[in-house]
Amino acid sequence: MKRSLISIFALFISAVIVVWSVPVQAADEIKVGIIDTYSGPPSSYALDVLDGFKLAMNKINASGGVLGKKLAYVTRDDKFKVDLGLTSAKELIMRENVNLLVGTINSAVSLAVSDLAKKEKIPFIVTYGKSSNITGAKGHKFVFNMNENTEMIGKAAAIGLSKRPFVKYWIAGDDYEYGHAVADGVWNHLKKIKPDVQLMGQSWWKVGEPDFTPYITSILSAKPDAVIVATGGAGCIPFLKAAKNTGFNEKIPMFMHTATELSTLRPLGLDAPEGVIGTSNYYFYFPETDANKVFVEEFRKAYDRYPSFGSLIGWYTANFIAKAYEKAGKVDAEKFAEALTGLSIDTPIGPLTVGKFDNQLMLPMFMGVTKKVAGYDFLIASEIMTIPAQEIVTTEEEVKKAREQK
Amino acid sequence: MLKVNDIQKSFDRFVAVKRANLEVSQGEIVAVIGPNGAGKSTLFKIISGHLKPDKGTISFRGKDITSMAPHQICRHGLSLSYQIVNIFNRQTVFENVQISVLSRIGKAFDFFTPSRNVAVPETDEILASVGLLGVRDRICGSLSHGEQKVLEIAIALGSKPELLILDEPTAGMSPEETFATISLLEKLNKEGLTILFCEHDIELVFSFANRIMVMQQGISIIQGPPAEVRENREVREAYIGGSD
Amino acid sequence: MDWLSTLTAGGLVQQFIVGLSRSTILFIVSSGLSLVLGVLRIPNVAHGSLYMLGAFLCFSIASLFDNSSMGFWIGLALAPFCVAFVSLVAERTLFSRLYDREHLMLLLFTFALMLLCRDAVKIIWGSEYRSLAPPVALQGSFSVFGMLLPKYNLFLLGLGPFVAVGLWFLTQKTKIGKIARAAAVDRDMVGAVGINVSWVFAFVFVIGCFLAGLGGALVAPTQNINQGMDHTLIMEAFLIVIIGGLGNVWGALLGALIFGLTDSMGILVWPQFSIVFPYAVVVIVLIFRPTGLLKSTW
Amino acid sequence: MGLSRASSKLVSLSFLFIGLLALSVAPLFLPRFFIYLTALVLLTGLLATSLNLALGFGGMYQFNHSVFYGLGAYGLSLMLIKTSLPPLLGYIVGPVISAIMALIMGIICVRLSKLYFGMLQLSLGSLVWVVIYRWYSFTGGDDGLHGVPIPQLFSSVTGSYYFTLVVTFFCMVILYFIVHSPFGRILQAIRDNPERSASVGIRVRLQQLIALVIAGFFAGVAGGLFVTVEGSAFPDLLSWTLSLELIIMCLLGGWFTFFGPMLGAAIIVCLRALVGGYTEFWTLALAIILMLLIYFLPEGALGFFERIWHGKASASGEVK
Repeated sequence: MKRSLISIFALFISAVIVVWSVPVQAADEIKVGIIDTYSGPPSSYALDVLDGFKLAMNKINASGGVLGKKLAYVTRDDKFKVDLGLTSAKELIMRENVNLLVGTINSAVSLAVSDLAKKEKIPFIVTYGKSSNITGAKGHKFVFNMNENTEMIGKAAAIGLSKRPFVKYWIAGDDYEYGHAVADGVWNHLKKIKPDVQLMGQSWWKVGEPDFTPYITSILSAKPDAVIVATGGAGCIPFLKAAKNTGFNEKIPMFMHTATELSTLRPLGLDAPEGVIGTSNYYFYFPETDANKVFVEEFRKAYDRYPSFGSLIGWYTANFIAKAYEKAGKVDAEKFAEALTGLSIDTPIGPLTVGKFDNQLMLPMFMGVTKKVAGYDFLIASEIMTIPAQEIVTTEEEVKKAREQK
Repeated sequence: MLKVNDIQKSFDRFVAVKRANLEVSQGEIVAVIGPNGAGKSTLFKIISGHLKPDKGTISFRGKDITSMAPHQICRHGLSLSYQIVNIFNRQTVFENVQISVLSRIGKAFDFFTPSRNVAVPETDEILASVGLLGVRDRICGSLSHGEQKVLEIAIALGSKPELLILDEPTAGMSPEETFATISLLEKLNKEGLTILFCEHDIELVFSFANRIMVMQQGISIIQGPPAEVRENREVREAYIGGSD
Repeated sequence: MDWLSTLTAGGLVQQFIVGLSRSTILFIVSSGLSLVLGVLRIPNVAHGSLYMLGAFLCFSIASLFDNSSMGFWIGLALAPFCVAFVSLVAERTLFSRLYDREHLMLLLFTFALMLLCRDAVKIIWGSEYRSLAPPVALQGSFSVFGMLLPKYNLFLLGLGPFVAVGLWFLTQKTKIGKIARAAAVDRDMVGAVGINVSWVFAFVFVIGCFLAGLGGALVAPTQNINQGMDHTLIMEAFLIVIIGGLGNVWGALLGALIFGLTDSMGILVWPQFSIVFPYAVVVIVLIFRPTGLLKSTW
Repeated sequence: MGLSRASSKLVSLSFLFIGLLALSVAPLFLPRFFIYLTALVLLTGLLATSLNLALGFGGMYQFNHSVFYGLGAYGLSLMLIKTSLPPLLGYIVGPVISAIMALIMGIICVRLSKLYFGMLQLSLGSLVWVVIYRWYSFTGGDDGLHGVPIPQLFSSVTGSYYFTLVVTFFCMVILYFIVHSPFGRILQAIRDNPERSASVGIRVRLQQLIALVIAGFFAGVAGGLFVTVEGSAFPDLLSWTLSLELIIMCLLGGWFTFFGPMLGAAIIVCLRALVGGYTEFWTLALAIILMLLIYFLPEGALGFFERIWHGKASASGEVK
């Protein structure tokens, strides 16, 4: 026992000494702590966000920075794990003394860090977490969402689908919060707009399901008019691939939220199925405005690839941060949060405003259909229909109701 | 005291014990002999509950113990010492015996007394009686083979049995160790312990046992005092005079 | 409960066939795992990583040939051998010294290998999803009596029996198979009669890993190839081996059939809770047959 | 011999005392992040120690220990969120739920040996995980429960640290007594030789079952502490990869020693928090550590030190 205690001590104390070195804090810096998943499959999304952020940050710093200070960032990898995300967030706040937190593609991490941000009074800007609870039921003064949320997806998809002739639907999706939230959102709103729709049945598979063939064949034997597929980022690609392999997309039309996004279609190359209906908040080829062309040009010059929606999120997140600090007039968490609420900036997809009641960014949605087009080695969206932000954002009453239910 | 009736046991197609009968009375020293593969070890494992017989019954002091689990049989006062050394390798000699004592005195679910203070005199007494007190605090993996065999017996004694079953207690021992072990067993028998054992060393068996049972190919062919067994023609042919 | 009315005989058959083709893959992979478990006594957690490696290698080889159909066939043929070679190196350098360790140690050691493989894959192929198209001849589906039967799944289904017969031949008819089976029962005995057990073990290990690589290469066109592949598969493969009986190759076949079919039938009958089925089956089997359905070599 | 034993005991006790003293004044000197990290180390250490009761001392392949950890965390969180019962009751309710689950799973698993035991436990644990993961209305599904209303007193970093320190200390004392009690000795006997244990009258299955329940209970306590420190409970807490990490902690520290798992937890948690956030190749580091360990230090770090110490003792006094 004696020896064991001594050795525990020796090791623990030496470990503490080794890691003692507190990072040096430059005084003329605004430090952004970015927590995201930089390993495993979701990392491609996280890296898009980071590249967009860097692009905008470099530009801001080149033109004099914010309030005379430079923007800087540090990243931490949460490995898609809540506990690691929380530890990293605490480390960033307590040890790195960051001014604000940005990040996380994982909604569970977003919610956990949001709770911490509330306690520590540090602004937290969610970049890729899509749960509507982040700014809805669990929203608070210091949390902001720069991404579309499941409620918005539901409303947008319902509006788009109601214009199509389908009546009998089947719902299939990833068996987790995001999948169910999207499915419920689409279905409830669709039912409201077009009361004669019928739900024939549902299939739910576990997250990371490797083989979708049995699910697809079982849906095929039910013969619905259309299928609403509610898969999250990781599930989209294999599902689309299975749909192509089995010829599913030729038999039954299907809607999938991110199906037309670049991050989904690029890895599939020309193996992606055609004719899939999808919504997205951004295409590098749409809207065909000058601002978008400039952004795509700059992004391609810096990283030699097309920007995805993630890249745009990163880009405007950095711009929002800069603008909010300027509006606040000083580097102060409370003032920053107040300034960011209701703030508007110009972006490649037009002016965007952070919601006044819930701190949710009001984003328009584009619905398109996948198609092979000469000149690209992946599929792109065609027949694009714009659903304006006003029609899909959460209303003040809805936010109030969600928060009261807590 | 112990009554074994028509026990049968087979593994897959191989019949290890075909028809075994055995009776042991209080205070006796009974030996089971027979050539290799006669089914002696299997019989002992059936009696101690480690194997379930296909057929037959075993009763111990009037109680049917045929379908009991090993630990229940042990609690009825029947203890087995193994042929191949089967001890708690990672523990000290003292702890090996203490485990058995703790289990007997019902301390298995005592969570808060430091175990080095429990059952010390009883354990030391057993160690002293078998002559292992000198190596009390050694990790038993480091003992000699003979010492480990004695420790086997000591562990069995820890549960204070009325009937001690020994599977080849002197196998692999030097002559001196064998002699010491036999005198230890004789001493224990004088103190009232009934002993059932099997052994290869025929001379030893005939000089030491009160009664002998002979097994051949899974069948108990005769049971009786040494002289009677020695006279038996069947035994002579099959075992003593014949094979080996 | 509208969906019940949509259940048709055709749908059932279709689902059954798809389930069987999935069982084929599970069988190929878990029989390899079972072989290694039975003969070498290594609970090889890294088996899933070799499966993943097989898929990635098949992808890379195919992309050397511009993702043509020929490229896929070459990849399918070569990838398992590459995996087998990697495993041979691993066996000779890493495992051969650890055979007499406790199972838990071996399990943890292979877990470390699994982590290592995952990072190696990340370094070599990056963390993006990879995708490989099936050869043109096997794309799409057959329509038979209104059933939609994916061609690739039928191809897998046709392949299963060959692998099973091949394994049967290898373990029952060849000399090395017989030695391996004897070694599974009593290692020392085989060593005592003058056979170099070490090389027999190496051979069995390599065969097992070859099967993992083959499974990986075969699934490459049906799913996305990514770093998470090993994780899901290894759990399923272990459960299959456990319900089949540790080390029993035929148990792996039985287990794979049960697992694959309950999975696909569960999806048809009770889609909302299909996630629970396989685990529930394993629990039920183990409650009633604690050491698996068939005789274990342990 | 007696004298040196007494003095060695004195030395250990004084070390323990100094250690406790250092830990209890640490918040005065250490930056906040390290206080938080130490709390995390302590509770993970308690969790690993509870696992080691089943794994190292009981010899049972407890492959899904984190299930009990997660249940303890969820038990406490749900009680705090959904009911208005006194909060401290939750610290009993959580562990009791874990212990009950350990009992149920134990009854099913305990008759199997080694790898079968581990695998059955893994599948049963997966079922529990699925229920937690899917039951959105009650457990919050895969998003988990966040912003658990921890009593004011322990909700700050320092408050939760002291609470963790006190609870961990008492639990470790209890576990120490259990391991060194007759119960613990017999448990170790079963680990070393179950057959022989049965033949000296030990009820092997019952003994193992009780050990599993105790281990489950203390894992639940650790789960409650986690919620106190982090304010969240989520399905990751029940995942089998966490369970494997716990086994690595036990192995790293040495699973035949009492304090080994605590040391292993300290090393892994610190490495994970400080290296894991920076590099994406943290698992690579873990893998290499694990492989080296298995090759060169199969008894773990503490086991190695103790063997050296033992070796010296036997060289001077006794025959090897």
